[in-house]
Amino acid sequence: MNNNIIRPYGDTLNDGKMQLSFSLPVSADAFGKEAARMLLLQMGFDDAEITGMRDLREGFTHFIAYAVTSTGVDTSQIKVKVVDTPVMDMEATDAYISEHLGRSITVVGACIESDAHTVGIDAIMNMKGYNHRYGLERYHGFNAINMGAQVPSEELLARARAEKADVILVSQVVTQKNIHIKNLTRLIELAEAEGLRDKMLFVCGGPRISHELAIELGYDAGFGTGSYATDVASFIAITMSKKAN
Amino acid sequence: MNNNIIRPYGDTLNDGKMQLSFSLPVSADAFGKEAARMLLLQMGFDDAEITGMRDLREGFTHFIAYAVTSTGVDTSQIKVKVVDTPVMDMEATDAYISEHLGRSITVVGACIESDAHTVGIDAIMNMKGYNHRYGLERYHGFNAINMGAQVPSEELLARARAEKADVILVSQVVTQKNIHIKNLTRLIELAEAEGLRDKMLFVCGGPRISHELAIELGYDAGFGTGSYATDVASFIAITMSKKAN
Amino acid sequence: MLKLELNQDLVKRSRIAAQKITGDFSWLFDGYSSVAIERTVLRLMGIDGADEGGKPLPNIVIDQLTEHSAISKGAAVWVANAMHIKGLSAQQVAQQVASGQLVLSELPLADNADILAVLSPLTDKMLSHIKSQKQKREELFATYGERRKPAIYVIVATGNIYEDVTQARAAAREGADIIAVIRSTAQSLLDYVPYGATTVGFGGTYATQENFRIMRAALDEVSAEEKRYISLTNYASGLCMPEIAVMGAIERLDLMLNDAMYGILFRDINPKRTLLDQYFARMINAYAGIEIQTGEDNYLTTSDAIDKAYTVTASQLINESFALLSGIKPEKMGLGHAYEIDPEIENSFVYELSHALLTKELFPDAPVKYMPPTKFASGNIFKTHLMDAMFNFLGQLTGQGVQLLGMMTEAIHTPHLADRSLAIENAQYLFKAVKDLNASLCLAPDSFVNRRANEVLQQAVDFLEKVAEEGLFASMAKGEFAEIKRPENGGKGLDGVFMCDKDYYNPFMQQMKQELGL
Amino acid sequence: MLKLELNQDLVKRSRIAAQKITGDFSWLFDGYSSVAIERTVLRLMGIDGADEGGKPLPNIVIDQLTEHSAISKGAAVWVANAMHIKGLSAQQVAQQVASGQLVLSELPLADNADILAVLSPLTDKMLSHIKSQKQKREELFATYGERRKPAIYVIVATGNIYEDVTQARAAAREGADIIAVIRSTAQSLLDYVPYGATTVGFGGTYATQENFRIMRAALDEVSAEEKRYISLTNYASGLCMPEIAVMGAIERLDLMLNDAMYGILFRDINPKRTLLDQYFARMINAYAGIEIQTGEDNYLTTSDAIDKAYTVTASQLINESFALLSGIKPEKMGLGHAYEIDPEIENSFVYELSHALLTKELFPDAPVKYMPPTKFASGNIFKTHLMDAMFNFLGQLTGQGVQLLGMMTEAIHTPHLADRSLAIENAQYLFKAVKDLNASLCLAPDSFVNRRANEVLQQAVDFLEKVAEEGLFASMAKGEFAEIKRPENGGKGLDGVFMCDKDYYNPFMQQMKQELGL
Ligand code: B12
Ligand code: B12
Ligand SMILES: Cc1ncc(COP(=O)(O)O)c(C=O)c1O
Ligand SMILES: Cc1ncc(COP(=O)(O)O)c(C=O)c1O
Repeated sequence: MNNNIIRPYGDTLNDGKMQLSFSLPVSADAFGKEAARMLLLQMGFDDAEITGMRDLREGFTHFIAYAVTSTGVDTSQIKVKVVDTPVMDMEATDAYISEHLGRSITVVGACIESDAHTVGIDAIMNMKGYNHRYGLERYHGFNAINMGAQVPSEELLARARAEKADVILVSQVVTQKNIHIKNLTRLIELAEAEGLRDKMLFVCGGPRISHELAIELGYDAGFGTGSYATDVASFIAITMSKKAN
Repeated sequence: MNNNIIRPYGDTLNDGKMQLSFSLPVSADAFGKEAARMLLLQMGFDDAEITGMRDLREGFTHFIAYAVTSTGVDTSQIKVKVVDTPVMDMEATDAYISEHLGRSITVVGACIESDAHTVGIDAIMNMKGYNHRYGLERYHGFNAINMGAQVPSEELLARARAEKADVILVSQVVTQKNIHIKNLTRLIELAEAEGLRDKMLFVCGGPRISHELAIELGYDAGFGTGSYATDVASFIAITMSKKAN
Repeated sequence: MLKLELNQDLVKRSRIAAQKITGDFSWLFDGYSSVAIERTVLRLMGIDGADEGGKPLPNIVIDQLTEHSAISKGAAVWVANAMHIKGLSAQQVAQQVASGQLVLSELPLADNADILAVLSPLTDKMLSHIKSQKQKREELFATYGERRKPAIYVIVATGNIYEDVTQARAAAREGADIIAVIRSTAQSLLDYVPYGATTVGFGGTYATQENFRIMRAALDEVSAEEKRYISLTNYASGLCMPEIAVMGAIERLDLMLNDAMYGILFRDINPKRTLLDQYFARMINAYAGIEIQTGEDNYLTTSDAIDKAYTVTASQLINESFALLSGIKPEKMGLGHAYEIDPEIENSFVYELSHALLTKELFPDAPVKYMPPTKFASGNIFKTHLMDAMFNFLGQLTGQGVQLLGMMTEAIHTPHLADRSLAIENAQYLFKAVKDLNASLCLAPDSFVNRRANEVLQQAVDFLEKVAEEGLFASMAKGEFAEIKRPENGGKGLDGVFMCDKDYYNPFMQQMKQELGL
Repeated sequence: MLKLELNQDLVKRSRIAAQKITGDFSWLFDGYSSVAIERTVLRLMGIDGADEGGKPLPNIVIDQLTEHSAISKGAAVWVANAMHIKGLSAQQVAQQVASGQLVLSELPLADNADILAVLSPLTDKMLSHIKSQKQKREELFATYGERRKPAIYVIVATGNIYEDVTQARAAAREGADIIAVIRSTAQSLLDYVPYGATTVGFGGTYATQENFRIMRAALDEVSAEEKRYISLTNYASGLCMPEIAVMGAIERLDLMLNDAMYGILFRDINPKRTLLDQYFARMINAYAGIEIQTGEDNYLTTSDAIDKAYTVTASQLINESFALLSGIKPEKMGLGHAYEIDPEIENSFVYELSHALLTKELFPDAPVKYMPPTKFASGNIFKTHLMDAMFNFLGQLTGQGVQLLGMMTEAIHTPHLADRSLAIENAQYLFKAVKDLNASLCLAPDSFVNRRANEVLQQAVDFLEKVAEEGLFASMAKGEFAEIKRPENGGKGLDGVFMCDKDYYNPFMQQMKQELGL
């Protein structure tokens, strides 16, 4: 057996135990329970046990189950795309910028389109920051312009152009029906059409954004849950310096 | 599309949404998260989102995820084996027995082998019963002998033979490492060896027992969570009468 | 019984300050109207529908009057005038305006008496429909029994009204008392009410009259089957506050999210527009017997729930005072409060007990609208489920009016069917487990809970007295509310506010005021 | 502060009745011994190991003495005699017995003084080892700080001691204070202690000295890294009560599940055997500074937690009284109580608050062992998680000593790694959230909580007084405990009880009694 293959763990290594819950349009009885069990077996689970069954009414039933998967993941095959610039604190980043760039970096940020969840981008940009890390506004090395909520992509790009921005920061929190993907894609396409894409760094963030997804969508970086201004500022400072030199 | 195919339901019919949680022997970081996501993708899920990640220490991490399955179940293919005798109340069962059999039925019950969980079988057999349904001891039509906990299979069969029992009731609650399967199988094999199998009804029960499993193991019926004496008594009365006639 | 000893002097001062703040606005309420108010009047007269491009007839009519600088007499007069002259129904008049056949202000104005003769029966007709809806609701509650307390309130938010119906019916059967149909993102900012049924919305369906009707019918059916009256709620908020209120009154919604200042602070809608609109919207709610619910939770989703606890209290007092001016009785004021304390701090439950008791005791008759943890909900559904349990515990213990159930997937997606069901199970278990706990308890002398409540009240009073002195608009302009600056003449929708002519006439407002004793 | 007003007269009567019940047994404690006690003596003398068939040397030696009707002098005398005569160590003597080379009772008995000269240093050696383990524990607590209250207690139950170690280490790092290694089904009924490490058990690993050692070493490592002393516990219960107690004392276990009546009622072990064994087992625990934990939860897993609440109180009082006779201090008496109330009944939490306060106040110094909901745990893990939260809430609110965390998968399987982690998260959140809630509260005058506690106490007193009058054995024979009849001479293990000769000698019991001041 390949030593790198790992499987879920309940109480014995690689026992494959997983917990599931889901609803089906079936009745809450032996028939429904069997349907739920069959579904799990068809999905490839072994030893599927329906431990809970709750009548949701209107023809639906909720099932709680434990089952065993024989699928394993080969850890040697996992490639994670992560922002791999080292993280510096505010003072270090400011020092780095003045040393390597010798000028301040202009950043324009917004929650685009219908999204009004500003807490995330504020956490990165606003003076007061988040969890004891100040935001970009407090850095000497940054000129931070936060356009706030529900900014149309066109307006964001126009402002970035006007301010001669070095970086654009976009936040997307609402993800229902993958609206964040649509919005982020549209912004990049507009930027390309306007010839702005290569003049600036494009950085996005939000609870369902990963660096990997960001790269896929054509951004330079993506920041998810639990990111801090320090992460973003370090990334920008280092990436800009590399580009400049 | 086959109208009988159903899939899990989140908030749109057949959207395939499922909730999962599981642990992996990986670190609680971007690498571990990606391993968890890959596992789900390899299992055939789409849109796998790791929403929660908890460091379990000692090299393990717990993941909470939502994902989409495209597997569907064809409800027209589902066959449930259920005890299908109608359920009568105590008075009706007693009347039925005296009418159709004209004698009382002797039942010997026990929690076999290492299992000491008597509450389940007591619920079925003891005078006071369970949830406002009296147990078999209170029926006129039954002569109920409850041998209690941790009864070796041999002793149960010996007693059944001695009492000229019509029915054997077995309870199995502990299921770790499938010990219930082993115990139930052994009992039936002993009964066959002793030529008792066809002289009596063999009925088993417990929270992880289904009628289907019971049949598979060679029993006449199986009763799971939430069974009552009324279910068991009706099944026995009707099945015995049919056999007798 | 758990009972705070609130400093009664502070309680008095808080109310005096709030009254001073809201009492300052008779110049606005008596001298101004808005396009939203006029569209509301048209709807009350029976105008509904939209043109082919989807533009609602009420908007078309009001836009014409605005264009012709005729709006300051009020839309009722012009439409009644046209009806009188042309012998048409209000709807027909609107259709002719829409088709370009008719310019209202070009018709000669008839005698006052003739116009009144048209308006009077129209007013009676619609107001008696609204009254009959109110009566129907009261009858149904009388037949099926009162709402439980706290009532179980859950949201549906699929973005498709028909899918919403499935989810709402299931929830009602499982024990929900109130169904809130979440509306599509940022409807607040639309200066019209969309027309028809919604099947594709983001994070919700639009508040439209058709959606209201579809859901009301579904819930009436379930009510009859379950022998429990299932209430329906939506948002009368944003640039169409009174219009949506009227749609709700017509379709027998039972509660309405309706905050006096939400639009200003959280949607950057012009302050004058907002206050004016809320004045009439609330009058409609009062008249229709609809319970309003205010949005104090919004202060805590962005700010710290302990540091800024007083902003909730202050807002509640202002909301109460504005509501009284519109004729809303305390029993219909669902003032807002939210359980948004960081679960990582020590004694989070104890702080929240204090805050919840404060709200309850400052507003003993209000069916307080108690909001669940959202900010600290995380992708760990098991933990979130526990936080929701603590919230349900406190809702029952402190006797809140309406419990907006938290969902364990709050940080992940709008609720799936099973999420909502588990939330109901959570509430039902907790409500039952601690049912009469309050009766066995009292507060220890000089308890932290009591001290904390008085501290928050003191901060609220200090804040309100400062605002009372400066004036509400000035304070908002300085950013003293929710840390956002909102100048009196900034924000969206100011151009929809106009000063009324001496002969401005709004028959509905007049009649309602009279009946409400205002 | 939440404080009951218990009827002090009832409190006094309850203790008098319990003392009468347990005081009746000096004939047994002073005049009898058992094979388990004698095997314990051998272990204390340093005998360990098993023959090739797995039969432990202590059993082999005692069986030989029993066979030769020599046991009534006590095993110590015979083994010391052989050591003296043959110049062997105790272990060598046992090995010779095992190999059939030596029949102890065939050797001529040496002078008392010679035998004492052998036993005295042996006694000192082992008792000072046990004392040094006690001291080490005390030092570690002094260095790392006291255990939190309630302490976080979790079980590991994989059936494989090495897998248990992984799970225990993880739990300790996440915040567990006490690790309980659940033992394989029905070890109670084995009249010997298995030897060596367990890798295949059902529902747990055997309580063996090797398993104790492996786990203690693992936890000592984690303790040092986490700078928190992680306690270890197992079961000193069943037919080997004192033997396991001694193994625990030697390997520095910190708590032991050890109930005076569990074996009789729930395992059908002979009453005399059980009481006798528990007397010595507890003396060892007392001497080793090990906290005992009693099994009152067992009354509620089968009977109704409200109707039979008094059986818990009665058992606690009897357990306390027996423990005092063995020299256990109240601070080391983890009397048991369990949250087993049906979640479907109204005010389940309020009832439980009352019961939990009753336990706490009747035994203010006891580190009460508080058991989670198990009976009403179901395959719905989300609901079970909530019930566990209510349990954790009450544990903190009423200041219980040890919180045996409930697992959301209680009704499904022995805990998976993540189940345990979520249970710890649950407890940590609740403990923090309601940390100082108690200080803010008091009981309302004439509260239900207070009335209910006194009602339970009254029922317990009535019951105990009846038992005191009838005698404990007579009551058990009549089925008055746990609704099961247990005749004095019925049950397993009676043949292992014997009357002592006048010259019976147990050097360890004598020395411990002296040091414990008994
Ligand atoms: C607070 C909140 C609100 C507030 C927002 C206030 C404000 N000014 O932001 C209010 C009440 C207004 C609101 C309204 C709505 N909300 Co809301 N809201 C939330 C809530 C509770 C918390 C979000 C939050 O502030 N998180 C804290 C911040 C710090 O975390 P974050 O956003 O992830 O940001 C971090 C990272 O992601 C990253 N990051 C984020 N952005 C960026 C950008 C860059 C450039 C970088 C580098 C990093 C970065 O760094 C941040 C710091 O670590 C969530 C539920 C939850 N608990 O998550 C729902 C939630 C996000 N809301 C939701 C919805 C549906 C709505 C509404 C549409 C509901 C409605 N129909 O009315 C409305 C409309 C809002 C709109 N138009 O977008 C849904 C979204 C569902 C989905 N997945 O699509 C959620 C998940 C709730 C739910 N379960 O239904 N909401
Ligand atoms: C009560 C209980 C005990 C009590 C048992 C008291 C007694 N006299 O029965 C005590 C404390 C002694 C106990 C001990 C142990 N228990 Co236990 N116990 C439970 C508990 C909490 C409840 C079981 C119960 O009574 N259910 C209520 C009854 C009414 O339901 P039921 O058994 O399903 O019976 C119904 C149906 O199944 C059916 N039925 C059952 N039997 C039969 C038979 C027939 C013929 C028919 C027709 C129907 C029928 O009808 C009944 C009525 O509807 C469960 C956890 C849980 N909440 O389920 C753990 C549980 C069963 N125990 C468990 C374990 C591991 C043990 C121990 C081994 C632990 C240990 N190492 O010490 C010991 C050893 C016991 C042994 N030798 O078997 C595990 C089993 C894990 C597994 N799946 O393998 C569980 C699931 C807990 C856990 N999560 O670890 N336990
Ligand atoms: C008072 C009030 N109105 C309206 C809304 C939401 O509607 P919109 O997104 O249209 O502003 C909220 C949401 O929190 C609210 O609290
Ligand atoms: C006091 C006591 N001893 C022992 C046990 C379990 O061990 P066994 O299965 O060996 O009786 C329990 C279980 O509940 C108990 O409470």
